[in-house]
Amino acid sequence: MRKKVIAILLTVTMTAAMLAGCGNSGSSSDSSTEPVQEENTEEPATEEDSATAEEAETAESEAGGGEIKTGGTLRVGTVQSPSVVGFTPEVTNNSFIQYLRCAYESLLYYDEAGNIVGQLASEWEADADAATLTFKLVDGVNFADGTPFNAEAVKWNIEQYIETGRSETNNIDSVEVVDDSTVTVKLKEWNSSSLEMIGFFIYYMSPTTFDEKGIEWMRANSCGTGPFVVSGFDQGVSIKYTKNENYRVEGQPYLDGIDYTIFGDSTTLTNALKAGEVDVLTYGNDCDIMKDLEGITNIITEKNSNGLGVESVGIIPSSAEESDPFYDAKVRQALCYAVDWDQIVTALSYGYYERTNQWAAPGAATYNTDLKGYSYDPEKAKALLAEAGYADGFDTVIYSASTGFQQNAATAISASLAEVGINASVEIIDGAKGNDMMANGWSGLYWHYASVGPDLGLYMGRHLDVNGAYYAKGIQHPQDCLDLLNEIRAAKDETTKVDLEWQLQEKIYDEYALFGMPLYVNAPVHMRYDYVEGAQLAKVHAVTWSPATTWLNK
Amino acid sequence: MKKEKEAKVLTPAQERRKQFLDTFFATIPVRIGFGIIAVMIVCAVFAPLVAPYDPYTQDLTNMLQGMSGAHFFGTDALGRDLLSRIIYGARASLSVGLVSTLIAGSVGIALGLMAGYLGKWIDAVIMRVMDAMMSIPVVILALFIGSILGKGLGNIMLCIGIVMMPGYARMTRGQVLSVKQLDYVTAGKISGATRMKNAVKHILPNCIAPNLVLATMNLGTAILTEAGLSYLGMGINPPTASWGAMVSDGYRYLQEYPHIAIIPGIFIILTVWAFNVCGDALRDATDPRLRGTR
Amino acid sequence: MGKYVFKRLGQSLIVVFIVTVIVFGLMHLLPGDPIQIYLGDTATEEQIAYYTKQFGLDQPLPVQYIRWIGGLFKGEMGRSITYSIDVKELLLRRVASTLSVTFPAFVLALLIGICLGVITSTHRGRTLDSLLTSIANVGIATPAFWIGMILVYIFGLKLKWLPVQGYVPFSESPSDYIKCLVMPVIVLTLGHLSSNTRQTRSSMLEVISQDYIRTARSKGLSEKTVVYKHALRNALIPIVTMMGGAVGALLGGTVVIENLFNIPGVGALMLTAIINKDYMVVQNVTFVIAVAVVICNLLIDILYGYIDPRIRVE
Amino acid sequence: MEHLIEVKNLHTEFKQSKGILKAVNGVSYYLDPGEIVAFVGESGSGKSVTQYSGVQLIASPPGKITEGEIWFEGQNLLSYGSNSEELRKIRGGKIGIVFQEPMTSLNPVMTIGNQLTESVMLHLHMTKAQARERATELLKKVGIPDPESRLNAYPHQFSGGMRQRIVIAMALSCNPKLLIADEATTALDVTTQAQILDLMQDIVRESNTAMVLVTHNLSIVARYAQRVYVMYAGEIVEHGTTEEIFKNPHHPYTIGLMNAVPGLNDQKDRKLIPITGFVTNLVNRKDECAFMNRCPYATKECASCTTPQLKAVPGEEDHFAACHRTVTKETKVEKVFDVADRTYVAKDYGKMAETDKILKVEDLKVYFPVYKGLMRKKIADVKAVDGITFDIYKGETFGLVGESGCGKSTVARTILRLNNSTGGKITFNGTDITHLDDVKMREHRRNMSMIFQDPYGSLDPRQRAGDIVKEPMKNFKIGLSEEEMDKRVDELFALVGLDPAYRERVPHEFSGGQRQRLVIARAISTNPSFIVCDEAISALDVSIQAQVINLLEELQQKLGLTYLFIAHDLSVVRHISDRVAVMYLGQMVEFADWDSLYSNPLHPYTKSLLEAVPVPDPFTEKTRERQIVQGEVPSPMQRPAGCAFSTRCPHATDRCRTQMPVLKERTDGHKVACHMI
Repeated sequence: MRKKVIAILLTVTMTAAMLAGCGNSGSSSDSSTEPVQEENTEEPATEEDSATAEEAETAESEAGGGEIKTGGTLRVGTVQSPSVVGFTPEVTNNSFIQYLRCAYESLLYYDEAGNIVGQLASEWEADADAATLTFKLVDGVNFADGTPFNAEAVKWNIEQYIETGRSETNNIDSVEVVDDSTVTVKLKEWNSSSLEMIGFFIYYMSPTTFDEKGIEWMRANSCGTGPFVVSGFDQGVSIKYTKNENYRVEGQPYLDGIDYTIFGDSTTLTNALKAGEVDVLTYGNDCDIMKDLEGITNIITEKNSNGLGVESVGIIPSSAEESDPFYDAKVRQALCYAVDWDQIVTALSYGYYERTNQWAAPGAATYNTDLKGYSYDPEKAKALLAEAGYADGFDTVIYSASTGFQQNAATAISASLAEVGINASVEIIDGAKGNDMMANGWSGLYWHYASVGPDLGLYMGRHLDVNGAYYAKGIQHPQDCLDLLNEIRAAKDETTKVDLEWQLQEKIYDEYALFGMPLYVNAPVHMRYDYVEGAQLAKVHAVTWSPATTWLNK
Repeated sequence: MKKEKEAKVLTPAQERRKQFLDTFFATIPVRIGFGIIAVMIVCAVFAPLVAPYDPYTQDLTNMLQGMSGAHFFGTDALGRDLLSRIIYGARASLSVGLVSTLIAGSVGIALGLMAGYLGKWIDAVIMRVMDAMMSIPVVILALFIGSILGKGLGNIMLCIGIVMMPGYARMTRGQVLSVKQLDYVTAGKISGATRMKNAVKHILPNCIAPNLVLATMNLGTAILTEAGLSYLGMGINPPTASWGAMVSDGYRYLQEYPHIAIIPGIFIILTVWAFNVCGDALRDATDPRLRGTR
Repeated sequence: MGKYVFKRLGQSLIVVFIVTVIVFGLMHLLPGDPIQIYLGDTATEEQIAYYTKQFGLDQPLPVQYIRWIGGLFKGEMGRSITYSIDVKELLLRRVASTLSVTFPAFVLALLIGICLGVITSTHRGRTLDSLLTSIANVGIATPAFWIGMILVYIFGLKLKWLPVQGYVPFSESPSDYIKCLVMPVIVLTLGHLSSNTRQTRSSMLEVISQDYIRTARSKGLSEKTVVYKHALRNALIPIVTMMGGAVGALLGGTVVIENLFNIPGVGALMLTAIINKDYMVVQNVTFVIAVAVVICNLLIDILYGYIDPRIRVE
Repeated sequence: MEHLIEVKNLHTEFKQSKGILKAVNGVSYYLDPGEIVAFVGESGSGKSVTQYSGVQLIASPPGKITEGEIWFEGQNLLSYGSNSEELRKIRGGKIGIVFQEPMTSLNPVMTIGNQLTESVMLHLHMTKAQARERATELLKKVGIPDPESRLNAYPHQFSGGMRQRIVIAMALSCNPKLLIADEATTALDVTTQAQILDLMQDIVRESNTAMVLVTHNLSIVARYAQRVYVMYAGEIVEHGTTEEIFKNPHHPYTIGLMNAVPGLNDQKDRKLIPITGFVTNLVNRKDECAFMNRCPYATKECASCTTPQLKAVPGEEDHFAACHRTVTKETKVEKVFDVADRTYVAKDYGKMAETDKILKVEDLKVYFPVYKGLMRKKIADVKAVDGITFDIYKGETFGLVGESGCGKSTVARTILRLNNSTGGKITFNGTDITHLDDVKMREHRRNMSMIFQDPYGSLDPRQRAGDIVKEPMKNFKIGLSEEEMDKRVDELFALVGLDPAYRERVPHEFSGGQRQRLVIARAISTNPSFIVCDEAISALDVSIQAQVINLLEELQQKLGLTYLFIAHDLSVVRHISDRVAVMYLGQMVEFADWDSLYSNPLHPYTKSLLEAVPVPDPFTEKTRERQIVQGEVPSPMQRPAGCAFSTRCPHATDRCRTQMPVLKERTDGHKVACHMI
């Protein structure tokens, strides 16, 4: 069971790393236009925009049926084990945002449709030419220690992020306080996703408490503007929150407290949920958990629908070294023909995983519908192998985490590859080895995690660039693909950008099969009992929920 | 069992063997136990012939099937036949048990002999090292060594072997110390045997019996330790079938498909119980004091 | 008696020293660099160098060893890499839950084991003896996690009598504390109960065949007095020595139990530390467990010396 | 007149894997109050099982009392269950038992006070205080010095003799009517044995308790018993008063026993006539005379009849024998077992030259250091052997006698270089072997070998008999080829009276006597000139002992061997040795040829030893005036200052207590270490 945990940690850290990295501008110049969704960034968001965000939340919960009951403690079970809960700059892994949002809040947030709305900032203005971002703060907001949340505090917090070298803030040149409730951020160079990075991924601590109590205390406690305050943190065991009395919204949070229990073993976690010992289970995006909970009517699975924080998972061959059989594109294509991918994915995930044959997820704008893809054709695979000089096959390895699905899929894939002469032995690895291979390359087949998100060009860059952070050292970097990528980055308007992204995907998948065979879309999934209302798990963003509006209807 | 043998005179050696076997097979549990071990060995050695299906072929169409005519014990999460996997699992478990016991036995007995026979500071050093190894709990030491050597059948065998070594060393040392006092060892010295010959010819043969008993018991404990390691994720790499791995994989499906986890567990219990019972019987059969007073 | 205790104390110290050497040696054979693992893939060269230096892992091995031993004497155990707090504090938090599983299991396994052992030895050969002995044999052969799974399935999920997992400190709510520990203690006790029974039975049989038992019977004492007063008191001596071995086995057993029942104990800590290659935690936790076992064995030997007058009275 | 206890037709059987062992086969006997009756027989004769069946102390699963009645004070004991209230009142309350092995008869973890008061409180319903008082009184009665303080002591703080006294006190604690002493003194030294037996005789006579003496030693029977039951193979073969039995034995087995036992008062050249063969297997035994296969008087009729019953001996009331024929000592022997007659040629030591000496031991010292305290500094030396000087001539049998702890075995092991000597010189065949290293010593080992006491421990259980005897030849590579060696092994088997067909057997398939013959065969396989016999015959039954003694003597004459014969049984040493030395606490106190030592002992210790040893003749025993030496052998750690025997010697003067006497020669060759003479 222990290995189950490593696997989940592995997949989730991948997700988080992707997201965290998305704001990180690669070395290449970054003149891409704003991402598609932010149409309305030009005119200043009015006061009522941010207000609507709050009302939307409360309205939606009312509709949840019956009059809101306050009080009680929400019991949440999860496998994510943070080492720091309070000192926000050090919370790098995005799967820990679920903890941050209990005690802290960000300037901007999203609505259900995925559009950016205000939270601590009532208005914001992004000036591409001057490469500045100006935020108008909501007034009358205090930290948990009673001190006011003002521009000074925002400036101090952003500087903390810069100091710890966080990727989200390395594009910031300087931060100025215009007046008590207005802050302007000067960027080094304009990058459309910087707004999202600063607005969503920075969480604000109370400077006074930090100066008073110091960093050691702050790591294990919290003092923010969020609905709750950390009351007890036993790393690897439990995190306990209690109500923040002077929360800015009257009457909220409805709950008295939240008890996070950290599980070492995912089957024990699902058992705990089934036995009613936990009310909510976060990051259950493992088909085995979903299968386990199948048929239990009063447990509802929440999944993200607007594509934010979703990733696609596939099998990527190593193609960097000459000596590696997969160096030859024909062999990589043979790999794609040799296996009946549909059957494996649908069977082993009990139908929970949605198939995809390219980087983007189905339904997203960048999803190239007329991509040829590969059908199951072992004869063609053998022919391609013979052409490439591997008539009698070769030996290789499939590295896999130990989750039920990945381990079974790896075993199934190796069985089908054997029919075409590729004998691939399965080797189970732990999280540490996975990180190491992703960063420094590997030889053989390994699982490929690609963050889909809105801006495909930006995320694919993380892999395609010669010194990209993920998988770059394990694969080739064909020049024509790199040229296309730069065009995408420089594309002025949306339609040309999407068209270029389609061409890139055709070249990478149909022609080079550079990223091997993508298999399924893996979106973070959270489970809750029906009596847990207003939690909005993964509604707005795959990794967030709304602790303030959660209440227990029992 | 008791065919009427005509009273032909047996040679002394046959007589002794018959007497040994009578004492060994005296009670019913031992016969059952011996039967189980025999069956397991047959499964392990002739797995390909005995198993109805190939344990590794996956049939994704009928995954997680219950017990049925085609698949006696049903199928697992990848549609592989559980009965065949259990038969091949016997091969993995018995080989782990056997090889690790051989490793532990040979090194352990050698150390015990040296400690017992050469005595004084060699004895103190060896025994203290053995005490130290014994004070680190078996599971933790196995995890440690397992993560150094890495997973895989060979490494698991070596790892369990190292962990069980102190038991043999201690047992042999005690035995050597008591045998060393006996007159036939002094007689050996008087009739001209050198120290080495005395040790090998007189002392060692008389220390083997209790070690044999410990070895039989250890075959059982080795299988249990391997199962434990598989459960903790340190066991044998898939797709090799090992009972421990099958139980820990089956835990997730315990509610709807309990057979996947429960049946391999039962096989572990049967085999380990068989080894323990035979170990007890062996001790009674080789213990001269109890001979004949069943 | 004094000489005996002193000799045993000396031996224990040497054993502890050898344990430190074994643990330290094994530690540095573990593959993978923990710092690189902790910082993750985005770490730059300087960051890795900085942390390596901070944890003192760049020093030559003997220096690291001496600094570790030095630290031990002063009670510091260094900082955990993944948990970013002192190992000692981490351990203190986890010891309570491990003890609340192992101690009751140790006592239960011992008491029930001795009773069953005495019963089976006094009814040697009769049905009760063969029945209980075969149960004991099956008990030893059962893998702890297998029986644990089944108990969780039956009592946790199906009947919902007992919580499926978790550990609630006694201070918070005694009833939950007990409810959480029922199943883990049962599973841990079962394994050792059987080995205790077998050992008590064989040591009782050994004692009953001695001459002084025949003398006791010749004095006209009732069979009960002969067995419980004369035989059991002599049989206790080998049973006490057997208890030493049980301590190590129990602490080992917790690794499996705590993982299955999600109890935040020393065993679970040990397992995560080994997987994450957290040098400091693995090194110090193994050392603490080994020292605990050595101390228990020492106490048990002294108790053994106390019970046996042949040692107590020179 | 109502007997104290009457046993009628008692049958006790033991279920074994091969069949039913009839340990007691229809035994009837009676006892009157205040009477001392002896049950004599060799091991396996069922003499102990008979007594234990009375109080049902038999282990129930294998053993079972199938038939018979035991009337005791008007109640049949067999009608009660073994754990029943009534029988438990009798066991310990009315019948007390003293067992053979003092070292293991007391519970090691309970104080002797508790073990004593336990039965007193149970049977005499005394309070704890009264019981402790009674216990102190009992201990004083059995001769334990300052009993009050010793009540809280543990068994391991007492010597063997003291522990046996405690067991006796325990047995007598509830004023039993009957005391059973099962081989009570076999494990003790000669002087302690005499003290214990006299003690029991006085107590029994004083309290009018009946006593059963179960023993294999005819001399003890002669000295203490009034009536005798002789048992063989689970049956009583002869029963009568001690005088009648010794004067006119009527059963061949009794006669055979008498002939086989050496006595202090018999002639030197008296021939020990052993009872050849071995006890028949008692499992599934047939209904016939069990002694037939070993009986020199057996005739064809004996084979056809059933088991002989006890019938009265004509002319002597209540003297019964179970034999189809009326046989006496004078009756002609039917089968003569080829036992060569024995002539004794006294050795004339005057003429012996220096070269005839095979072994010279000069001032041999063996000290074992004793460490104490933290720094393990040496505080004292245990002087196991403290300055021994003697020579052994070729072809001689040199007897070495002394009680346990006197150092006789240490001398033997040091001569064979099995442990190192602290001082002195050992010359063997003219070369000084005191400090030879192992390799050089090995050449000399060819000419010396050893016979051990315990036949079961001296043979490697895993080796076949043939290989055991062959091993010395192989080790010393005496240049014989494989076939020659096998031929030699057959020769040796025949020489020691073993059937060569037994070569393939394993030691545990031989009886005690056969195993000792195998040990002898191994000892002489490289025809050494010097053999050390360390208590070689003391673990054997009397009849088998005689066989081994005769064998040793034959081999000595045939092969010209020299023996160093070590034993604590003075009569056997007298029979076999030419010269005898007596040792006490590591020193040689007296040394002379056998005749002058036994007929004219000079040293007080030798005198008290000879007086303590009973003689297998009731008449001489009655007339002998003897004085039992008091006290125990002091522990070697606290050696008395002057003469070691001064603490116990009746004639000890101040000079004895301060100055160590030196071995001085009195009459020719008779040396003694004592100031008084």
